[in-house]
Amino acid sequence: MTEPTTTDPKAYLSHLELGEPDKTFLDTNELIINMGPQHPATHGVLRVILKLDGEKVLGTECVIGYLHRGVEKIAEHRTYTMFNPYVDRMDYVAAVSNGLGYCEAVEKLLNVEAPPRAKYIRVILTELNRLASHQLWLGTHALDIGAMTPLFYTFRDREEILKIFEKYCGARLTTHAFRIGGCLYETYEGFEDDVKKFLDFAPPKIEEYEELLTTNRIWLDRTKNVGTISAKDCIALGVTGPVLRASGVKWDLRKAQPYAAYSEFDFEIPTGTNGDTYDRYLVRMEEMRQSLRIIRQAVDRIPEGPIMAKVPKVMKPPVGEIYHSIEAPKGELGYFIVSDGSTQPYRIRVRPPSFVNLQALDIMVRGQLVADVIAVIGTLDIVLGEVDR
Amino acid sequence: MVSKLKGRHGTGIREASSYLGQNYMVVESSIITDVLQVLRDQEQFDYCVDVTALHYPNRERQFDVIWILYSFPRNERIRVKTMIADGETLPSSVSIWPTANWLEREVYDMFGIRFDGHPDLKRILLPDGWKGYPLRKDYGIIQQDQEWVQINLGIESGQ
Amino acid sequence: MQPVATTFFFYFLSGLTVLSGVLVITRKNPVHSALALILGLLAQAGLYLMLYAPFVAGVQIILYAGGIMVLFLFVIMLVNIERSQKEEQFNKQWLIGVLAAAALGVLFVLVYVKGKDLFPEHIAQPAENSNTQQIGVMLYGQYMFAFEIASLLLLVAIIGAVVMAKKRI
Amino acid sequence: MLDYITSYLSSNTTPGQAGNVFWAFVYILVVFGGVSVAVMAMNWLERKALAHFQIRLGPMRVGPHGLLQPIADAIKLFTKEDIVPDKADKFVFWIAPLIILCAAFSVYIVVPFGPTHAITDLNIGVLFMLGVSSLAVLGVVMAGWASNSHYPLIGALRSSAQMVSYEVAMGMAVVSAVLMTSLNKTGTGTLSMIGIVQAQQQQQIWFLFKFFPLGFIAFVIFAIAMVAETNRAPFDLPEAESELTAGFHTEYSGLRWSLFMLGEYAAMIAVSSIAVTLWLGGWMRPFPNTLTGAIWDLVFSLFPGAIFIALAVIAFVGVVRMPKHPYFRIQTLGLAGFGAVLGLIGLILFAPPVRDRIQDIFWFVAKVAVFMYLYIWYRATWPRYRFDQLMKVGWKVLLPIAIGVLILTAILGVLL
Repeated sequence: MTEPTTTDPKAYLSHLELGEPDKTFLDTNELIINMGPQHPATHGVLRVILKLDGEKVLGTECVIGYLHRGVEKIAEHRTYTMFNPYVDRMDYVAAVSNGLGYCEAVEKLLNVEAPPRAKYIRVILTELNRLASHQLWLGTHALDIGAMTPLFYTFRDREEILKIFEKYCGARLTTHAFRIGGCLYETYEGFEDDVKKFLDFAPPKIEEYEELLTTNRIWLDRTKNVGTISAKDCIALGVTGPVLRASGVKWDLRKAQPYAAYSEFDFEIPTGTNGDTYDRYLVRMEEMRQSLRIIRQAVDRIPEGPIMAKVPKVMKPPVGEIYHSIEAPKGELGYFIVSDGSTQPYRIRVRPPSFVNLQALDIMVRGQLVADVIAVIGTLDIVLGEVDR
Repeated sequence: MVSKLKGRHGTGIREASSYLGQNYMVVESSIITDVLQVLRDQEQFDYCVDVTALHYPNRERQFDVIWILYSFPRNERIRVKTMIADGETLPSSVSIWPTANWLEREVYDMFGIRFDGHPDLKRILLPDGWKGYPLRKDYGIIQQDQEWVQINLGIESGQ
Repeated sequence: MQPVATTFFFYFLSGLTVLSGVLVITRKNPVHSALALILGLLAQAGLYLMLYAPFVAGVQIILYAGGIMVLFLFVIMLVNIERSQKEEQFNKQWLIGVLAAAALGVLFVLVYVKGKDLFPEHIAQPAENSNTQQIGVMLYGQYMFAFEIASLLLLVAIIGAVVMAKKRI
Repeated sequence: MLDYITSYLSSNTTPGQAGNVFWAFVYILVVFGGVSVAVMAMNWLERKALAHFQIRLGPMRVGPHGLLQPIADAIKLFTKEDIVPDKADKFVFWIAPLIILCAAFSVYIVVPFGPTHAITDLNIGVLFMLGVSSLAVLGVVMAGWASNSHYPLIGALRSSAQMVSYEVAMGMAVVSAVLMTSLNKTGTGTLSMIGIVQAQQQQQIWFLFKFFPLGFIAFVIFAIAMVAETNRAPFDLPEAESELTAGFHTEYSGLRWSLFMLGEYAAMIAVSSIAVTLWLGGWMRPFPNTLTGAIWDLVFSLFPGAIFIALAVIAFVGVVRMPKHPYFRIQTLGLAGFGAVLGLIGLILFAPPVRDRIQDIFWFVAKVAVFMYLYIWYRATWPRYRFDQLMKVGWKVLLPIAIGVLILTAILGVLL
């Protein structure tokens, strides 16, 4: 095991099987540069070592772990309820869906079923969170490629969603809104009409983003067939979420293995055709609209009733193990929980979508130009809190 | 599907049952790669969701290595588990699913289980010079690689 | 329009050109010598202006200072020059250098003294219509053929450059 | 001495041509002073307009509606420490911004604000302008080289390659405009800027509309090339934050950096004033021949005064809407004073003698202002071109079209 304590990138790139470039008449030597970890365009603390031939990227190596907080180790020393807030800190942009995944996994372990009203509230909040996550993605992605204005539009609209979260559970980003067995807080009395007001407010705003970017000549140049990845590669590399759907695979956990009342709503799964940055952009824009559709159905048909199932104060799930995954905005987010009958889980393994999607960066970027690396990192929509855990 | 596998490998398949509706298989570590290969080719488990490990310190074969697989055509999940002792190595499954590359690197980083045949087995999350494997049960929660912290960060101790 | 203070400008500009010529040779850092060369070229453009040849002055600025010198600087920057800076500037043959300079000096003096009729007596007068028209007429009229040959040569040079630089055409 | 000065007042040529050094110097002071003020105003306008594009307010704190923001920036930049990287090439590091500034400002010698209002009227005006704007590339290259660190060097190489390649397209477009100055086979074309505008006056048509599609296409090519020439908006790759930190002026700080900014804005104003001269009929008022007659002249002459009065009214509306809180008292006073000054200027501009003289300069400046707004608009909407796309547009799209337009203009010029 090599011990390259130096930050010299060449030591890292030993494994990249890059053939010596054919000895050409003008022998331009390769350039190896570090992009990151403090780089304006890497979403968080990601260091990418690029091996360049002039402008073209020959190979990349991602050095991660700068944000590693050892969440899985901590999980082994916390009870199930105490670990709940940690889950929000992983993918801090889509904290609500993290919480949903974890609570449902433990509920499966305890063989407890959340009451229907709690399920509906969970669906509404998760879809709102998906919309907020996609909006943040669009703002920062457009900024990386140079378009400054969408950032302000998307953040203005995201503010509305965060206001609803704040009214509901006091926190805007890492909400810790759900508990094992259902939701802790009953919806505040103006909840339905707030959401309804948002549902009328949002669609024209999404049209605005489309107006700004979809037919923008330079946006097309910068995203059309950049970072293309085929469906076969996606599946082989375990890439999930909008990136997989943009490559043409019509697969969404909300439809394939429905959880938390998703089976009761009808919505389509947008897919792209040739899996390039533009298709991923279109897929995510369409997903925003589908989320709105789900929220509308959920708000109209939200049932009355209790919001918390009967769950023992001190949870001692039976010995056994469970794997439960949900469709987070970035892809398939899975929890593999092993319990040994005590109040503290024996092992919690989190399967983060960003971590696995980032692996595809190398394939998508090879042969592209340096400027495209930024665009591809943006379109992968990775959040380093989730990659490093 | 399990009977077909049992026919091929006889005693290799220790146990195949399901818990809470999720079926899993425990397989002898020596034949793990062909089982995975069969699962991927014949049984269309083309998507390797996750590779992870468990540490039971007081068992003679301490580590459980678990592959969580999913098949798109059959919309079905399965977990394949194998038990190995400390210091034993496992053949890497990167050739079957490229996604296992980073997942196995993380298992190595956290548990110290080596996968031979892995293209680039080195730490992925922890800094390279780090000694010790955190997710092992005997690795205390506040314990830290003091020496690495002193050299690289130049501070007395992390806490 | 009667020119203003031509003598002052003339000596100033020619002095500048000579000075920058010397600088080009003596500077250790090639970038500095390139800049000195640019300064010299601009001073020459000023001299052309004084000879009522604005077109040539303009072209001098665009082509020389703006185009070629930029490429000089490109080349100097891309080729790492640490090696060349360490070498000893003068390689002990200054004696031959001085002799050559003296011989050249003598030649100039002879030309100036002997060939009086070479130089026109009167100070250059401004042409009737603007100088650019004359050049245009001359270039596309009398010397049309030479102009075409020159452009062909340039074309060949461009294609050669492209072939050399591009690895895979 | 005195008659030397007054003698010029009667003559109707530019001071440079009249060989009158004193008035030329006065003109230089006026123009360069004007440009610097314009740069300050442009700085404020850009930040406010960009902000309002992006549904935010822009600088509001320094002075009423951020009006004192440019001054505050200037003071900050002057007082900021001026760091020079240690192994940097001191001399080249010091001279690079100066070259860019000289290149940007010396274009104004040729820019005609009015039939006699230009510092001088070189008969190779356009050629001089092209030559000087190509000098700016040197400044950029030297700045990148002098800060001897990795990213500025790449940024400098990239931006100079971009400027050089767009200069070619720009030159072609300009030549096709110059071709239009000569009437059919009789008149001889001219390179001098004032000559070009006078040609447009004689032919009673802006070159934008001459030989209809050609003039317009040449204008569009020039407009695109000019944006690329000043490294702005969609072509601002060299200072693309996401890839290379900040292009060639990364290592500069304090006063030196402000020189770069001054140079960039001055170059923007210079290049757009060239576009106005060549295609939009320099100081001619719009619709010179269709809306002729005394009443129309009167109406158009009122424009400058009307605009200043309108600004004054806006300022007073701002004053009225200012919150009543004591903290805002100074700001309301400031804004009221500013509004009063604008109103005063507006009234002066209505006075007949001033009105006629200001007419040419106003129309020229108004057209340049339109271009400035375009620059800001581009910056708000367009994402950034990738470097190879940028070069592709430069060489493969703009240049062929420019040459095509040139040939067609030549043919039409001969035939018509």
